[in-house]
Amino acid sequence: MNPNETSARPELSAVDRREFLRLSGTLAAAAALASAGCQPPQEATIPFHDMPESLVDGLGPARFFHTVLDGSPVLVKTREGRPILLAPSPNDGSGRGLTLRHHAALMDLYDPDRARGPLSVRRGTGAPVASSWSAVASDVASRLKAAGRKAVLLRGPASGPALGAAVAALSERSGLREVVWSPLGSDAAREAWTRAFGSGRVARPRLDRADLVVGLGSEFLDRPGDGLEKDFAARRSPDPADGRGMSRFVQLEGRLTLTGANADRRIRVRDSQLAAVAAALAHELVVVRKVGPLAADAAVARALAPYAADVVARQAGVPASVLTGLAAELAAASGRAVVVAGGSASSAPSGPALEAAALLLNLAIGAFDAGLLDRTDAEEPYAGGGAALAALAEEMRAGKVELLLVAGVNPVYDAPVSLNFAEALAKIPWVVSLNDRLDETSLLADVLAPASHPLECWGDVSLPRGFVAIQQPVIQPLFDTRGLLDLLVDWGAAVDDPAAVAAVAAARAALAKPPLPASAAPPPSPSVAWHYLRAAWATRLGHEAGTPAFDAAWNEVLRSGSWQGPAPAAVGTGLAPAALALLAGLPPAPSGLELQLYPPIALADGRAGNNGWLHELPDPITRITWGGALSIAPRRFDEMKLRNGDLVEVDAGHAKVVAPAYRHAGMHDDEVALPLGLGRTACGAIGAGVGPNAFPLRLLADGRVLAAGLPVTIRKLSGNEPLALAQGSDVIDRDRRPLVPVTTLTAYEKDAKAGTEQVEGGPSIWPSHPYPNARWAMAIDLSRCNGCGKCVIGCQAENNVPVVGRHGILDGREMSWMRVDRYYDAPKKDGRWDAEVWDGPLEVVEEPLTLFTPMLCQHCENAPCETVCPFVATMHSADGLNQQVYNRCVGTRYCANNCPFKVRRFNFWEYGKKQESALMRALEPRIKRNAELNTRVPMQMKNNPEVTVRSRGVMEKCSFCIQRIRAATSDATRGGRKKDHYPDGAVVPACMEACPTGAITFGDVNAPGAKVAALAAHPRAMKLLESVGVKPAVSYLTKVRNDKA
Amino acid sequence: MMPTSTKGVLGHFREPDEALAAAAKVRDAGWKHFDFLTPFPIHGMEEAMGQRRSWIPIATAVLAACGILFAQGLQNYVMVWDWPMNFGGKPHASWPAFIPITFEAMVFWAALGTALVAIVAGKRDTVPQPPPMVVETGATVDRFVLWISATDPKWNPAEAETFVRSLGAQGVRLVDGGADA
Amino acid sequence: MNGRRMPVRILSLLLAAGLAGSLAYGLSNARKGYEPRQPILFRHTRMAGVPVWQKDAKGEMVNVGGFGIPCVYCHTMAYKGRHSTVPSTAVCMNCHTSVGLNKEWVLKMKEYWDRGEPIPWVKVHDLPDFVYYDHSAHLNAKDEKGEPKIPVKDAEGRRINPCEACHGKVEQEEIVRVQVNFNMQWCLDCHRKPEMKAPTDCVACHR
Amino acid sequence: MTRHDASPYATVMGDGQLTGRPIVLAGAGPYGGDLEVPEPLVTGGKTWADVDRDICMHAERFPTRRWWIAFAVALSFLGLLVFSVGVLLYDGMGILGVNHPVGWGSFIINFVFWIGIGHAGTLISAVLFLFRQQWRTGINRAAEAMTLFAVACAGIFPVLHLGRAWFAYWLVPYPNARGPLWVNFNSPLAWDIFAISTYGLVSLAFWYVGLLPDLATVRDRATHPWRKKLYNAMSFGWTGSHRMWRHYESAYMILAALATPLVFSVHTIVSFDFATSVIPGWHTTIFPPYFVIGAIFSGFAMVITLMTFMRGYFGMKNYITLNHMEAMAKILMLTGMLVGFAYSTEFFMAWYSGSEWEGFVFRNRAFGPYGWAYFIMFTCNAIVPQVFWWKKARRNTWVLFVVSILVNVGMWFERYVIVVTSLHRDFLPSSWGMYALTRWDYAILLGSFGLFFTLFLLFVRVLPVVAISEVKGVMDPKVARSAPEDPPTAAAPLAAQEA
Repeated sequence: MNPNETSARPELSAVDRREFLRLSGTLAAAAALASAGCQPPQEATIPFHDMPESLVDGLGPARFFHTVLDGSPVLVKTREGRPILLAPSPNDGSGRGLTLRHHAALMDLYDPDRARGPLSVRRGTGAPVASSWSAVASDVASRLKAAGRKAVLLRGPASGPALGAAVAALSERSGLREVVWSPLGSDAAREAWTRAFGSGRVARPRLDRADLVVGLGSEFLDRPGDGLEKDFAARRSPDPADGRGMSRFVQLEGRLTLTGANADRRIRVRDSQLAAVAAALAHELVVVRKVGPLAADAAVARALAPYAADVVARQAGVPASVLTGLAAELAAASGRAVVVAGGSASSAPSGPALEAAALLLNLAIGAFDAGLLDRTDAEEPYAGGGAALAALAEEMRAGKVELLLVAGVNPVYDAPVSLNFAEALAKIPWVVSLNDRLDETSLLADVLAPASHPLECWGDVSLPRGFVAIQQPVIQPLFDTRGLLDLLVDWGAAVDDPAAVAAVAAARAALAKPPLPASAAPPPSPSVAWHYLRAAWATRLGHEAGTPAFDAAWNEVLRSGSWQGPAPAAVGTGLAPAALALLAGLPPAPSGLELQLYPPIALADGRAGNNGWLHELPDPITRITWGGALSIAPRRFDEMKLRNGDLVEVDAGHAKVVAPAYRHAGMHDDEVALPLGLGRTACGAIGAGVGPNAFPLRLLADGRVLAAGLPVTIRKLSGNEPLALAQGSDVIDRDRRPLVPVTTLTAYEKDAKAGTEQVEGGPSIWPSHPYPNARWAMAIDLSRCNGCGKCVIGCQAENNVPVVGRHGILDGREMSWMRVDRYYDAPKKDGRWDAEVWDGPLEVVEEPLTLFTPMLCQHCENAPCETVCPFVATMHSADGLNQQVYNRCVGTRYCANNCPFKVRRFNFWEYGKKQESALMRALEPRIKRNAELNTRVPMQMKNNPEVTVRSRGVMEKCSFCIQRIRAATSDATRGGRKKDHYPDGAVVPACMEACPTGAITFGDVNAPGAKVAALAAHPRAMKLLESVGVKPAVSYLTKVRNDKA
Repeated sequence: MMPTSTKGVLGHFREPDEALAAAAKVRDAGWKHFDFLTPFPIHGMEEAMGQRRSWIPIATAVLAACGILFAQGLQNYVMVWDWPMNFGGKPHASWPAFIPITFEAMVFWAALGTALVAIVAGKRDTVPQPPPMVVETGATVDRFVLWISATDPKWNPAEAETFVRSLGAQGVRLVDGGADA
Repeated sequence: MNGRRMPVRILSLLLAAGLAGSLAYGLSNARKGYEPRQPILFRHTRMAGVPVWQKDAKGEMVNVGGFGIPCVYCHTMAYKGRHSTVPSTAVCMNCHTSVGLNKEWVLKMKEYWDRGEPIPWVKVHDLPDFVYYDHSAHLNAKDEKGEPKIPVKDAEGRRINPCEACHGKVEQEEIVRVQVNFNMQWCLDCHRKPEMKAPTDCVACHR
Repeated sequence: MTRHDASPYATVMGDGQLTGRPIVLAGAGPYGGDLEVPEPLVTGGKTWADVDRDICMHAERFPTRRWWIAFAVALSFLGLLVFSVGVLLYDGMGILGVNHPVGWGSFIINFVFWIGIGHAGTLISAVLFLFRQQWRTGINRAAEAMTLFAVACAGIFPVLHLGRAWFAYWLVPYPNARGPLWVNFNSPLAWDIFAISTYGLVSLAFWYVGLLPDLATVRDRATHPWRKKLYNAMSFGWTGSHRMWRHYESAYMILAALATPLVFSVHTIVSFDFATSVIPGWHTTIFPPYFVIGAIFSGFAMVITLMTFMRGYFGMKNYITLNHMEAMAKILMLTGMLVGFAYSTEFFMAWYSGSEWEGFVFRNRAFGPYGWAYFIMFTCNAIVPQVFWWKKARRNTWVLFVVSILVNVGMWFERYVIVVTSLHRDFLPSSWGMYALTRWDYAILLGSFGLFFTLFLLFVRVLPVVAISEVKGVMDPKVARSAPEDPPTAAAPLAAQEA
């Protein structure tokens, strides 16, 4: 070794004992300190005091109940005695359907802004003061007796036999008069059918039997409560195997509605001209082609004379050839076609004429005889009651009313401005509001006696086809409220109506007795309405109340959801000449612009104005959330050099409204439209002040409330209120972006794979993972999907998805796991569309071809989100699911960026817990609003305990309702069944459950004979973005448009 | 080696070329325990002082290999052996994904290892008795200092001093142990 | 500072760091040994313990051990649902309307019963909220031969209580305490046994 | 006459006399022709002792008023950063501008911006060392320090942009009691952790190894015993012994050899954060070289900014001469043209690939709603540096300063354009959305500059800003040598004996 490089070796004993102890001592102390600090929090586990017998059978914690809400039977899923999800009732025979308000009803039930108990409002002179039920009930009882004829009950249209009987008894005993007011009543149809057949009952169009449906401004998909969307969807499948082939739907309308968007052919006609056009069609059929039984009737010919096709063509701006062509099509399909009206256009001045013309057309093409208009299945549509309300307002002004009971209506908000209802209210000595909160009308009342939410109290409802359903409570009343029936029966007893007196006595007796130990018979409920109902139903069920036979029958009605009564009498056949008179005096169409006021699909009449889910659901057509806009035709919009959100003043003469402008595709150039149900001022913290209130613009003319065909002028104001649009671009150029499989029926019949062409994905260099056992997949049939959005709300309710509010949508922080994309299809063009196709050129949006695509996590097999998550928070499960583990996610958000479908949602804010610090709320006002929308008691009672409520900083997405998949696995384990394959229906995700038309099919694609496997293999099936090579698990079946005239 | 209080002799030069020539002379004269303290490295000084090239590169190669093994070992253990999962349909051992970290670990171990080894080697590989720290050699400013340690087998204080002076060094002085240390 | 002691000091620091790391690893579930005070001193030894017959001072045969009541008598939903449920006071009253009327804790329990209040038990075995454990899936899990995966018989074929696998021998402890560190590692050790064929997908427990 | 005799360096006293062209000595060539001698890298006839005094002066005296003003401004921005981060961690990502679909925003832009700037420092020290570019000695210490501080600034953003930043430690594959649950090594973010930490530590090692001799110099100049003890400990008792220089040289060479590929690999991995995705506009193979050139480009711009700042504010004109600045200007122009070439290549490939997604992304990037950002990026990066074709511009300090600022603005917007335009419009038109920075985004962006300049000013205050030993190595011994101590004795200077 070179002496220059000597090296000395360290002695290991250099570190003495004392130093080693000092070092290790400090480390041990640190570790001990760390462990002591993090003891888990002490939690209580509180059992039952006395477990009710019915809970012991261990069918799983969720309990299901049938009840009825807003006139439609509903299946309610409850956990620990509180409802957490509403779904369509599986065995409902009445043909009713659920609206979006049904699916979102939990937000109304658990609404923190509901009145917590009776209040004496003192007409807004001072702050409302709490009072007690005993004071309120007795006071009203005494005033009832005193007022006699001068007492009026103003209530909404929905009622049932028991409620009707109670009110009848009251009015008979105390002279109380009843006035029914419905802001969305359809009087035109009633008037036309009453004149034609003597009874106001309208027969139900059987869209499932019709080969051709012609809509005259019809909105049966926009108002799904009637249940027609299920029938319509039954005939939209192009596969012959599914029944009698695909129906064809032609719609004539002024505004692009959800119904019109699903039409195979759409003709733009102004609302006021629609009646004339319908009459022209009738003229063409009856007078010119002599089709149908009416051809020989001279009176009909005389009534239709002025509506020759060419005359109306010039007047309405619709080419005569279109009218004659459509008439020819109707003639060819007579006996197999039906004409449907009853949309917003029917609330125009020419509404009754339109309905009469539709009636004539149906008679001409023999729709009644062919059973396409079911004579036995006819219902009386809600009466508008415009005349009755006007009369009441006069009486109130004249001082003839001493006591007014308001139940479930809000005339101060939604009555036409000409009635000036608020001023009339001031003239009544005593006003009692039974609404559920201090809304616009209750603020001007003396006493607010809040009625319970329908899910909290007893009652019954008469349904179509002779069905009657019992409305049973699925939760104890959250606040100090009483059921409407309870109140009426109490007051009935006060005016000693024998049935009411008996019910009250029985209820008081039930309270006195000690609670019985759990036994088979239902314990007597302290609710007066329960006893009254059982007495009323005793006659109906044919057993004596209280006998075991009656109890069994009563329980069976509660279990099955409804009771089948005798079918109502058929509607008459002979056409009375009075209907023809409607066609005579057709009011002239307004020369300039006309306004249509329509009930938006989610909020309808605005009763659910404080419902976060409904405000946040993007309108299926306009995609606007949190507010409404004045829809203007694209051509007029561009001529006025407007931009979305520019403020425009709508002047209808008797009232003015300022609203942001919206470029509404498919709108007739001379028509503008405003949604109703918005602009609530006193509905609660969530919905107050959202959107313009269009109700005052409505006119009252000869007893009917006119909401369409109103002459208006619009004027651009300065300023812009940005629209909270939930969608980036509206137009899609399917040549370059084949993202929606669409084709026509003729193309489909030639080539079953038509419409699914896209750029092929290359081969994968990696071998794919094996999925030997169950593998979950979904198929969505775009022909059946009509874009209603119920799946979106069903998913939000099941998976505790927070509400982000208007600021959330504008900031691009929407949280809904599912969205229904609405595209306008840019037609094929020889030279390709260049860049500005995304701005919606006129030739695309004037006559739009609308496409709907429910978009959710595709659970791709080669998921790009899984490769980029560094924290192992998302990966693929053995059964083909893209797992998202909330407690492992740290929030890099790379997975959301890398998802080609952009379906991942990030919790930018803390939606689960309220943040206390006032300083931070001052720095960021959005935090206060988030808390207002999500974390106020009792809103969180709606949460599903089987799904984690995510904290901030965590990514979330559709999990294919993993909680239901795991529940099915546990059931299989408990049942000892093998878990390698699951039969169809073992797992039904919330979206599939909510979908009214069965467009969504989910299941184990590896199971033998699985429906989803058949659909995925169907030539119509297409998986999106094949060129990106992600291999999604969701396949979309082509939307087929029936172009066979 | 007789115990003497003097530790060695110091002398400095003003230019690097002078220092190079002097180093050759000292090496040829047979001195072993000598060292040159310079403000900056002088090219060719190793041969002039009779030392071999530095062994650091070999250490670097070994460290680089360790880095590669560590990275591949870690990644394959985690992704293939301990808990293989299905990330985006890729095989468990998607080797292209392992390359970046393998390269980074190789650079990490090689670079930091080399720096540590260089410092430790530099500290251990000194002349048996380096000039006492408090002696103001000026080597870090502008002088090229020659230091011959008393531990050298040929050590004779007078002879060493005259030899260094004969090389033309400036400021030549004997450095005693206690006194003016 | 003499250069030789530097490497040794680094060595001892590394050793100490390793010690701290393993300590933290072991203590990662601070739940083990958690023994909260319950509102009523319910002794599983007395209720579910093995009977022990002895002569008392007066020569009568007295059972000083337990009554051998099976777990599912009180924890009814263990085989039926996700939660094994703590019994309602009514279950206690099944016997205590007529038995043990002089015992202090029985009287305390009856106070709750008379006041109509449920007994506020303190949760002992408590997995984090983001873990969705399912008792019935574990207790009903059968392998291909139909034998329950959680052993009900020990090596010699004597019946053992399947609940022991996770909760330990509760009937031999005066006060219920957590005898297993319920961390993910412990669950996975069982799930990963090949013969178990148990899911190791994340959504099996987290959703 | 040999090279050293009539030293031309003695005559060049300052920037004014520097021409940027070598000095021509007529007839001094080996065969009687002209001899071209490169202009001195240190002007002002400095000796080695002068070098020590000039450079260590800032570390030894109480800081000047100018320094305090600069430090106060930097500290205030740092305070803004700390406050904004406090609000961010309390309230959550909601206060920033990121949304669906643009999940990444200003934080990732800042991260790539700062890590890009960081790369030039190491590159200057490593690549120019390997290329024997001696002019690097004036600027390499400050540039490496800039690297460390830029990496420090870059390092905070990957943690801050996490939704639950307090679980960031899960990214390190440490043994745990969850199975154990490790890390997904398919993800580029997992590579990032290794890349950024390796890059930070290797740059630190490279910088510290270079600093050892200078710390010894400062120690020897120190008067206060504690200061002497501190700097002695920091320099591991560096004596300048050539046995130590031997290993030092070898280690420095190896570190330079490793740092060069490290620079390229780290920014390649940072570009993999985008390139391994399926997003059109990100998923292109040009990203690694494109990002590395961008990094060198923005790094040199920041070095020029700092050097003009150092020359003027700290009087380092003699050590960082105009020739240094001109050399950097040339590199800036070269990389500027390369970046411009990369932009045009991207457009060509978008057209050539025929893929609808790519074609749309680039048309939308240039003419869509974020066209303004693309315009700023293109002009600042590709057009502004072309001013350096003129020598007057390359040697004008103000032009250099303004161009370097514009280039860094351009590079920030390049990352803005890359991140935002590809996310805001991709496959499904329904999920398109817009992105804008909020006040907290701006606060934290400015705050990161505060952090950078605070660290840099502290570095200037505490440590020698120019590599003293390396500068001495490139000075002409004839000019720089120390005064003779002994009177010229009989032993004439060596040269005489030789002859």
